[in-house]
Amino acid sequence: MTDTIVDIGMPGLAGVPTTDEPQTKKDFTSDQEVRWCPGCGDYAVLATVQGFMPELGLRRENVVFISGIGCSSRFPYYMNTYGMHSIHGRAPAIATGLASTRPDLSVWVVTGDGDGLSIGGNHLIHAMRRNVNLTILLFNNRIYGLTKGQYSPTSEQGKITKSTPMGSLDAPFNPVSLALGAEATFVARTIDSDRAHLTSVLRAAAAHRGTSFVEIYQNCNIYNDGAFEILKNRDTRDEALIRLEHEHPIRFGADLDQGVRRNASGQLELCAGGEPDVLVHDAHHSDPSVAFALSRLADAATLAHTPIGIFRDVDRPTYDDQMNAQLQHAADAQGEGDLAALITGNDTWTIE
Amino acid sequence: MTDTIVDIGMPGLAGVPTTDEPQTKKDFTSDQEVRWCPGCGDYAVLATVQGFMPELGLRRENVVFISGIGCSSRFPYYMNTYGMHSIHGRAPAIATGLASTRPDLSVWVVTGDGDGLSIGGNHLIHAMRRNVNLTILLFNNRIYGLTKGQYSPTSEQGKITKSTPMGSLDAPFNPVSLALGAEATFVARTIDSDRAHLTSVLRAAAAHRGTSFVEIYQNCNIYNDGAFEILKNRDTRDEALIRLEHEHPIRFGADLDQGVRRNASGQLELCAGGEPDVLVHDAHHSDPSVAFALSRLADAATLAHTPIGIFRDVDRPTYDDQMNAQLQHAADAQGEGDLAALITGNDTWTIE
Amino acid sequence: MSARQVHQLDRVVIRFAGDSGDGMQLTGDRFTSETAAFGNDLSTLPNFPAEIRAPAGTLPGVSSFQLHFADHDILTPGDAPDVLIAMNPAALKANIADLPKGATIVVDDADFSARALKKVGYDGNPLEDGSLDAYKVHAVNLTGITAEALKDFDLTRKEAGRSKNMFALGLVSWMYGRPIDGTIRFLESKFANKPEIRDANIAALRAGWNYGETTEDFAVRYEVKPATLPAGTYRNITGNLALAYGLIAASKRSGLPLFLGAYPITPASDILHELAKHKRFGVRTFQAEDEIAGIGAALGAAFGGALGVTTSSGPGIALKSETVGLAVSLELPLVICDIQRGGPSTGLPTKTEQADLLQAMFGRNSEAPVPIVAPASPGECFDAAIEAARIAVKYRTPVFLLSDGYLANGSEPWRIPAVDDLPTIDPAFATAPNHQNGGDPEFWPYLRDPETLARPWATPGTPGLEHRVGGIEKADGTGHISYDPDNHDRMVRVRQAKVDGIGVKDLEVDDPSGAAKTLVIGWGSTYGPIGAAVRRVRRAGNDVAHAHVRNLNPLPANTGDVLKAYDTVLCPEMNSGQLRMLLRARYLVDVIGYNKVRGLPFKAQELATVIKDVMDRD
Amino acid sequence: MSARQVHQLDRVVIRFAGDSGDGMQLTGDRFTSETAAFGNDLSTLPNFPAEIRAPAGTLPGVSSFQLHFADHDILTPGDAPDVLIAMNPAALKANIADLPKGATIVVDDADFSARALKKVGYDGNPLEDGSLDAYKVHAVNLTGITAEALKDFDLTRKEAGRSKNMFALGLVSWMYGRPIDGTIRFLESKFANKPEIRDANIAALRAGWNYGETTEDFAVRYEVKPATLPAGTYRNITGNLALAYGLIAASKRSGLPLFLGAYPITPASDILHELAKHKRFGVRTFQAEDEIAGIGAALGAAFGGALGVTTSSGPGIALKSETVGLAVSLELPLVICDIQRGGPSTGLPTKTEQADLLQAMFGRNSEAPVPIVAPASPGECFDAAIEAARIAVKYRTPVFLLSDGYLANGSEPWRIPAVDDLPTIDPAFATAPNHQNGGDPEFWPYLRDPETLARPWATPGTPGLEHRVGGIEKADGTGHISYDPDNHDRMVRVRQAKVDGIGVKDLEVDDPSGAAKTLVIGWGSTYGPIGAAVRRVRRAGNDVAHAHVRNLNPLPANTGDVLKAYDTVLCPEMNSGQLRMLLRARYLVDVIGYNKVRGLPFKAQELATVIKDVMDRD
Ligand SMILES: Cc1ncc(C[n+]2csc(CCOP(=O)(O)OP(=O)(O)O)c2C)c(N)n1
Ligand SMILES: Cc1ncc(C[n+]2csc(CCOP(=O)(O)OP(=O)(O)O)c2C)c(N)n1
Ligand code: SF4
Ligand code: SF4
Ligand SMILES: [Mg+2]
Ligand SMILES: [Mg+2]
Repeated sequence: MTDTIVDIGMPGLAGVPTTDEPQTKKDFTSDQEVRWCPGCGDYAVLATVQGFMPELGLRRENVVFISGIGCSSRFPYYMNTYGMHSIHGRAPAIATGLASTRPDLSVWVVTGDGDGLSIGGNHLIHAMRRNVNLTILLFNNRIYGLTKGQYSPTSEQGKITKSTPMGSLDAPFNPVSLALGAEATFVARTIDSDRAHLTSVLRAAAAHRGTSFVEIYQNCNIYNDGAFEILKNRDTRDEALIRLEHEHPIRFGADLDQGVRRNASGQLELCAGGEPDVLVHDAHHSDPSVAFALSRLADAATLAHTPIGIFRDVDRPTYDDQMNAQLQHAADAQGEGDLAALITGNDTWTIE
Repeated sequence: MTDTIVDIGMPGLAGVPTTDEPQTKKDFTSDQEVRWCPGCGDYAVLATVQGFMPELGLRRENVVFISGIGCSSRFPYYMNTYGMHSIHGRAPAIATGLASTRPDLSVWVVTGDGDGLSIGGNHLIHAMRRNVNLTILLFNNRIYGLTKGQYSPTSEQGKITKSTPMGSLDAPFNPVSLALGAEATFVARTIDSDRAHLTSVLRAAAAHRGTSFVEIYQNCNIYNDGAFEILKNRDTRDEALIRLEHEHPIRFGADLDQGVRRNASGQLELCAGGEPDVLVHDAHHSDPSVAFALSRLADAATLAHTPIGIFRDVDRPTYDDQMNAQLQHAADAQGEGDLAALITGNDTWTIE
Repeated sequence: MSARQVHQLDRVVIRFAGDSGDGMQLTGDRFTSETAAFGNDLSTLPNFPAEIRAPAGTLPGVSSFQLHFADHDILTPGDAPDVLIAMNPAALKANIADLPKGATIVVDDADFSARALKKVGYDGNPLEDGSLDAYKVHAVNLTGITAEALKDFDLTRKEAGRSKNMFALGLVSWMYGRPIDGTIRFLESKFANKPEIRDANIAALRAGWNYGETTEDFAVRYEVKPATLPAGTYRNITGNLALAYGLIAASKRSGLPLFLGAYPITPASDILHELAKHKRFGVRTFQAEDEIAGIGAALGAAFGGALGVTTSSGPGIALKSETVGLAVSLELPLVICDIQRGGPSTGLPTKTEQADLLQAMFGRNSEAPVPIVAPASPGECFDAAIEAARIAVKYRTPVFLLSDGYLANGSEPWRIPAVDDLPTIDPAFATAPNHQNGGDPEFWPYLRDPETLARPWATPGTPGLEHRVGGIEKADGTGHISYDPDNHDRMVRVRQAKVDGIGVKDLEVDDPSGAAKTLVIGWGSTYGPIGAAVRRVRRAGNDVAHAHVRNLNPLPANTGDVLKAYDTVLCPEMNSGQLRMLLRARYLVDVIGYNKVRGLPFKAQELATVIKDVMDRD
Repeated sequence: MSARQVHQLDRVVIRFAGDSGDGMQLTGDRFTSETAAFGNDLSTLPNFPAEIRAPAGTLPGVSSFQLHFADHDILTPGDAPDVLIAMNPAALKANIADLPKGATIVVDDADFSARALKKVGYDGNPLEDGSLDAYKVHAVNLTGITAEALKDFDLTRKEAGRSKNMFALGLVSWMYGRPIDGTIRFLESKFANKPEIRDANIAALRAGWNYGETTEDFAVRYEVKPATLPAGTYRNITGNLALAYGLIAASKRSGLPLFLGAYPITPASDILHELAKHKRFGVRTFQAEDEIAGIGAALGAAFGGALGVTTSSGPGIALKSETVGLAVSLELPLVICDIQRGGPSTGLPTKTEQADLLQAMFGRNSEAPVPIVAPASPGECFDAAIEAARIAVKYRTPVFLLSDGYLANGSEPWRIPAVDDLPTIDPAFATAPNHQNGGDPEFWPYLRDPETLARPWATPGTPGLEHRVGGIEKADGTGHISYDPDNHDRMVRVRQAKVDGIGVKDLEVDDPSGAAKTLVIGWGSTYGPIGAAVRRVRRAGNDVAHAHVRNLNPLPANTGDVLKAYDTVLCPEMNSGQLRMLLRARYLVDVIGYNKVRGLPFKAQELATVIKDVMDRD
C-alpha cells in the first residue's frame, strides 16, 4: 500500500507515504456537519488540526483518527481521513492494534478527560508504557460534556455538579504527572484557543516516534465555562502561564519577571525572573524527574502557575517497531513460514 | 456494630474497634491448607502479616482482606478474618465500596503485578487518587504466576516467557513512580524475605489514613526464580539496596560508604556516603517530586540501587471520611430524611 | 375567563418542538405540571438528540416534548399531536409528518428567512406556499413579541428573545385554561439569585397568556375537564425519579443503608443525580471510574451489609457482566438497574428500546441465573425498585431491574402510596454459628435456608462468623474451595433452583368478556401502547385479552396455563423477539411476534391494527 | 521382544497420576506420542488442579493424565482406567474410585509412611489392609529404584528421584510394547544444555523398560495392534494447537496478516503461546493489559486489514462483550475464540464445560447477532478456525468459535490435510468508489453486497475511500450517523438477515439403519461421548440417530426437518440446556435435555444408559 516515502525529518512519520500535491485545510475537512455546541472549544482545536495537517504533506488516506466516546470523540467524523468513533475509553487499545500492524499509517487518538482518564485510564497508561507510535490528543475540559455535566477525574476537588451537589471529594489527576509516572516518552500540554502554541505542540508530537501524549485544555462553555479563564484572560494569563521551551530558562510573567528555580531542599520554587539560577528546561533528559517536578507547579484548584509546552520528549524504541523487527528477524533467521511443514511437525505416521 | 474504640495512635485505624484480649499469630491463621508452591515468597509475606496483626489489637471480625485473582490473591483464604477472593483486577473497586460504607473496618487489598497493574491498573490509580482508607499490598514477582509464566507489566524489557519467546517489548511500570504520578498519599516498597522491614512498612501503612500503597518484591521460585536475588544475596544486597528512612540521610553500601545527592543539573546522583550534601529523606513533604526522583534511581533491568522503605507519607482527607461527613452534614442541616415527605414532593393534587 | 368561545374536548395531544437550546424540555415539563395540577390524566414523551446542542436551526438539533392529557385515564403520550408548537423552521420540518390533517400549528415565524429555510431543506416558505393549507396555522412572531414585551428589562433583544419559550407556554396555558401560578412559583425559586432573568421569564409567561386573551388570532379556547382517577393524592412522576424514590424506600423499609455505585450514562444518569441529593437519607452515591468499578463497589458495600445498587444502560451493563457473575457466585444481594436504550453498541443513546432482556438473562459466562423484574409504567418503577430489593435481600442474589428510556423520561400521574403500606424487607443477618463440628460451633456461609435456598448473610464486624467467599466453586455448605465434580453439578442446580423458586405474583390477565381467543402478552414499557390498542380493538367490538409480565425471571407460575388458554398469542416487543423466544422455548407455544425497533414507543393505532390482523388470520 | 507371555487387547485405558510436581502431564504426553507413533487410535484427557503446585502429597495437589488407545477408531479418553500408575498415596486415594474391579495398579510405595497416609486421610495402609484385593496391584519402589539406577550420576538421591516419572514411563512402555526412541530424542533436545539431567532421564527411562523386562513382577505384556484409520499421514494434536494452526492457515489462505490480541487465561493461554512462536509467518501476538484491550487491538488491526483474532475463556469473554457489540456495529471481520471452562465466575478454571453458548448468542447490549461455530474434536479445531475466519471475512462480521477445556488440552490422531485442499478466503477489499452522486464518485461504507449483505471493507491507505465508522447507528448505505427511526429498524433487520443468510453446511445425521425413532443431538466436545454411547446402544441391537451441530448460529437450514423426523430428540449438554433452549424456541420441538455440569466430559456408558432410558420411555 505504501509508496513514495519522503523523509520529512519527522521520525514519528517515517514510513508514512507523502504526497507532492499541495494540500489545504479543506482537504482535511469532511462533509459532515459539525455538531458541537456553538462556542465549544472543540471547534478551535478542530480548525487548528485541519489547518496543521497539510504541513505534514502525508497522503490523506494514510492518516487515521480514532476516538472513544464523548463530545470531543466526535472529532474523527469531521476529519476527511480514515477514522473510527469507537466506544468509551478504548481508543488507545484499538489504535495500538492498528499502529502495530500498519507502519505506513499516521495514527491519531482523540479522547477526553473522562474517556481517557476515567474509563480509559488503564489503556492510556499502558499505551504510554509500551510507547506505541501514536499521537494522543486528550481534550481536557475538566467535565463530562456529552452526559451533561458530571465531574471528571480532572475536576477540581469540591466541584459542584449534577452528580456531586455537595461538591466532589476526590483529588484530580494531573494528566502530565500521571503520564510521566507511566513511562511516557512524550508529554505536552497546550490550550484550545492558542492556535500557534497548539500547532507547535502538534508538530513536535507528530515528529516524535512513540506515544505522544498531548493534554489540550478545552473550554466547555455549556457545563464548565471559563474553566481555563485564568490562562486565557489578558489580565491573568501572563502571571498564570509558564511556557516551557527546550533549553530556555523557565521564565514567565508579563515581562518575564518571574522564574522557576530549585530551592535548598530540592523542591522547585518560583523566583524573580532575573535570578541567575533560574532553571533551564531540558525536555530531552532521560530522567523524567525534573519534568515531573515541573508538572507539580500548577495549583490543582486555581491552575495558577500552569506550565504548558513540551515537558518531556525522549527516544525509546517503539512497541510496533520492535514487533515488526522481531517478525523480520524471525523470517530472516528461519525463512518465511512453510504452512505444510508447520502443521506436519516431526512426530507423524502414515497409514496406507 | 462497633464498640470499644481505643485510640492506638494509628489514624488509619481510628474507628475500628479494638480488643483487650491478647492475640497471637494463630488467631489470624485460618484452617485452610495453604496451596502455594513450596518455596514461594508468598509464604513469607503471609507469615509476616499474620504475625504482625496481633500488634494492632483489632477485633478480628473487623478486619477484611479483599483480593483479585492470581497466586498472591489466594491470600485472604489463609487469614482468619473476613475476606473476599474476587475477580481479576477489581479488588480496589470492591474495597472502595466496603471502606466507604464501613468506617469500623480495617480493609486490606492483596493484589499482584498482573492483577493490580495490568487488568486492574485503572482501579488502582483511581483508588489512590481518591485516597480511600485502604492498605493495598501489591505482590510484585514480575511475572504471571497462576497462569504459568507470562511476562507482566513489571517484567524487565526483553524478558523471555511463554508469551514472549523472542523477548518482551514493553518498558515495565515502576509501581512507585506510577503511584506517585497518581496522587498517592502513601507509597512504600519492601521485600518478602525481610521480615523486619516488611513489618515496619506494614505498621506505617496501617497507621496512615488514606490509601496506603505497598509494593512487595516477592519471589516466584517456579516462573521467575531469583528475580530479586541482587537485593537479597549477601554479596550484592548492600550495594544494591537503598534503605529510605524519614529524616535520615540517604546512605547505603556495606558501611554506608555510598549516598544520594542532587547534582548541578538537578538530577539525583550517587556519591560517596561521606559527602556533606547527601540528601536527607523527607517522606512527609507535600511535593511528591523528590520521592518521584528517588523512585527513578533503580535500574529497571537489574534493580541495582533500588530504594526500599517509605517514599511518601502525607495527609489528605480520605474519600470515605469526606463522604460520611457530607451525609452527617446533610442530616444535621436538613434533618433525617422523611420518606413520606420525599415521595410526596410539592406538586400534588387530590382526588376524593 | 374571557368571553371567548370554549370547546370541550376529552383529550388533547400537544407537542412542543424547537432547538436543543430553546428549552423545550423545560417548557414541556412545566405544562405537564400545570396539567397535572389541573387534575387531568396525562402521559408524556420527551425526545431529544444525543448531541448536547447541535447547531441552531438544524434538523439534528431539534428537541421535542409531547404531552397527552385527558378527562379520563389514558395510557400513552398519544400517537399524533393535535397541536404542534414549533419554534423555528427546523422544528416545523422535523415534526410536520407526524401531524394529522386538521391539526393546529403555532409557529414562531421570527426567522423564516431563505437562509433559515434552506438550512433545513425547504425550497419554498411553507407558511406561504400553501403546503400547510390542511392545518390550522397560527404564525406568530414569538421571538419578536417576547423581545418587545421585555424591552423595559435591561436585556439585549437577543437575551430577551430567549424567554420566548415562556411566552409560548403562557399562550398555550391560556388556550387550554391551565393555571400558571405553579410555573411562576417554579421560576421564582429556579432563578432566585438571578432576579433579572426571573422577572423576564415571568413577564414573558404572563405576556403569552395575555396575548391569547387579547389578540383576535386565537378565536377559541379548549377545555379538558379533570379526570376521575381512583381516590388519593397524586403527583406527576418520571420513571427515573420513581426508581430513585423506590430505592430509598427499599433502604428505609429494610434498614439497610443505600449505596449506589454508578458511572454516568444516558438515560440512567438522572438516577445518580437524584440519589446524590438525598444524603440526609444516608444514601451514598459513588461516581466510579467506570461501570466495572461501579458494580464492584456496590458489591463490596453489599458484602459490608449495605443495599448495593448499580445503575447503567446497555453498553455499561455489558461491561458489568463479569462482576454480575461474581455476585451470582458470592450470593450477595445486589440490584442492577438497566435503563435500556437503542443499540447495538453506542446505538441511539437518547432513544428507547427493550432489547437487553436476553443480555440480562444470559449475558455472562457459564450458568449464572439472575432474577429479572421490569416495570410497565413510570410510576411502577417505584414498586419495581422495592420488589428488586426484596428479592435480592431475601434470596441473597443480584437482581436485574429493566427500565427503558421511555419509562425513564416519560411521566404520568402517580398515586402517592402511604409509607406504612410499603412492604418491609428483613435483612435477617446471620449473627451466630449455624453448624456444630463435634462440640465446636462453626459458621458455614453456604449452609442454606431449606425453604428459600438462600445462604446466610454474615457481615464483617460479626464476631465468630469470620469467613472467606470467592468466585471459585465452593463446597455446598462449608463454602470452601471445591473442585469436586459432583459438588459443582449440585451447586449449579442449587443456584438455578434458588432463582426458579423465588415467589412471584401470578400473571394477571385482562380479559373482560372472558371470551377472547387472542392474547396479547408484553413486558415493560409497551404496557401503555398495548393497553390502549386493546381498548380500541374492544371498542370496535372484538374480544382480546392482555397480560403483562413484570417478573421475567422466574416467570409467574401460571404463565404456561395462561398462554395455552388462548388460540393465538401475540407478543409485541421493541426488540427482535426476546420474550417471545423465552416463552416458546419454555412452553412450546407458537407465540407470534410483532417487532419494531425504531427507538420510539409503539403507537396505539399501529398495535390495534396488528392485533386485528392477527385475529383475522384464524 | 522378551519371551514373556503376551496378551492381545483391542483397547486400553491408562491413567498416570501423581503430584503436580511429578511431571505426570509430560509423562502422559510422551506415552501418547509413543502410542501415536505406534499407530493406535487414541484420545487423551489431562486433568490438573488450578494451583500451580499445591503442596506435595496432598489430594488437591494430584495431577493426572488419562489415555485411551485402541486398534480401532475410538471417540473418548475412556470411562474407567484399566491401568492406574500412582506415584504416591494421594494419587492412589484420589483415583481409586474411578477404577473398575480387576484393574491393574502400579504404585510407587516409596513413601507410604503413616504421615504420608494420614495427610490424605488413609487410616490404614491400603497396600496392606486388603482394601485393594479386588485389583492387580504392583507396589514398586519407583523412587528408590530410580535413585539406585542413577547413583553413578552426580545427583543427590532427591534429584535422582525426580526422574521416577521417566522410570515409570519406561516400565509402562515395556508393558505395552511402545517404542521409546521418540522419547529419547525428545529428552535429548529438551535438556540439550543440561546434559546431566538429560542423561539421567534417559537412563531412568531405559531402567524402567529393563525393570519390566527382567523382574518377574510383571508376568505379562500387552499388545494393542495398530488401528486401521483412513489412509493418510497422521500426527497427534491437541485442540489448542490445532486451533492455532488453523488460524495461521486462514491467514495464509486469505493473505491477511494474522494479529492476535489476547490476555492470558486458562485454558486459552496456550493459543497465545503457540502463535507467539510463529513470527516468521507474519503472526503478530499482542499480550494486552486486559481482555478489553485484547479484542480492541484485534478490532483495530482488522480495521487496518489484518485478520484480527482474540482468544479467551468465559470470564474474559464477558469483559469483551461491549466491544463485540462495536464489532457488530462496525461490521468488521473478527474471530473471537472462547475456550470454555467451568463457571460461573472464576468457577473451575482448569475444568471443561460448554456453558457459554448463550453468552456467545446474547451476551451484549441490544440486538447484536454474531455467527457461532463449534468444533467437535481436537482436530476439528483446525477446520473451525478456518471456517470462523471464512465467515468473518466474507460477511464482515465478528464470529465466535466455541472450544472448551477438554478439546483444548485433549488430543487425538489427526490426518494432516494437504495445504492445497484448504479453502481459500478472498478478502475482496474495496478499492474504488461504489456510488455516484450526480457526477461525483463517492464511497459508501454501508452499501451492501445484495447477495451476502456484507459491506465493503476499505482499509486505510486506499485513496479516495476515506471514511469514518462508529458505534452510533448508521444510515443504511452512506454510513453517516442517523437517528432516523425507520432507518434504525431497517439496520437492525439487515444485521440479523446478514447473519441468518450465512451459508452453512446442512446438518448430517448418522442413522445407519434409517430406522431410528430417537435422535441424539449435540454440539462441541460431547461429540466423542455421544458417538461412543450411540455405538454401544446400537451394538446392543437398538436403532438410534446422532446429529452434531457445528454451526450454532445460524443453524443449518435443515435442522428443523431433522428434528421433526424423529419421535424423540435428546440433547445431552455439559450445561443446563442451552442448545436445547435454542432448538425448542426456534422449532417448537420438545427436545429433551440431559445435563451434567461436572467439569468433566460425559462417560460413554453414562450416556448410553440415558439414551436407552429415553428410548424406553415411549
Ligand atoms: C460504556 C459507556 N459508559 C458510559 C457512557 C456515557 N458517556 C458517554 S461520553 C461520557 C464521558 C464524556 O466525558 P469526556 O470523556 O470528558 O468527553 P467530553 O464530552 O467532556 O468531551 C460518558 C460517561 C458510554 N457512552 N459508554
Ligand atoms: C478476567 C480474567 N482474565 C484473566 C484471568 C487469568 N489470570 C488469572 S491470574 C492472572 C495473572 C496473575 O498474575 P499476578 O497478578 O501477577 O499474580 P501472581 O499469580 O503472579 O501472584 C491471570 C491473567 C482471570 N482469572 N480472569
Ligand atoms: S457540552 Fe461542552 S464539550 Fe460538549 S459540545 Fe457542548 S460545549 Fe462542547
Ligand atoms: S507459581 Fe510462583 S507465585 Fe505462584 S505459588 Fe508458585 S511460586 Fe508462588
Ligand atoms: Mg470532558
Ligand atoms: Mg505476579
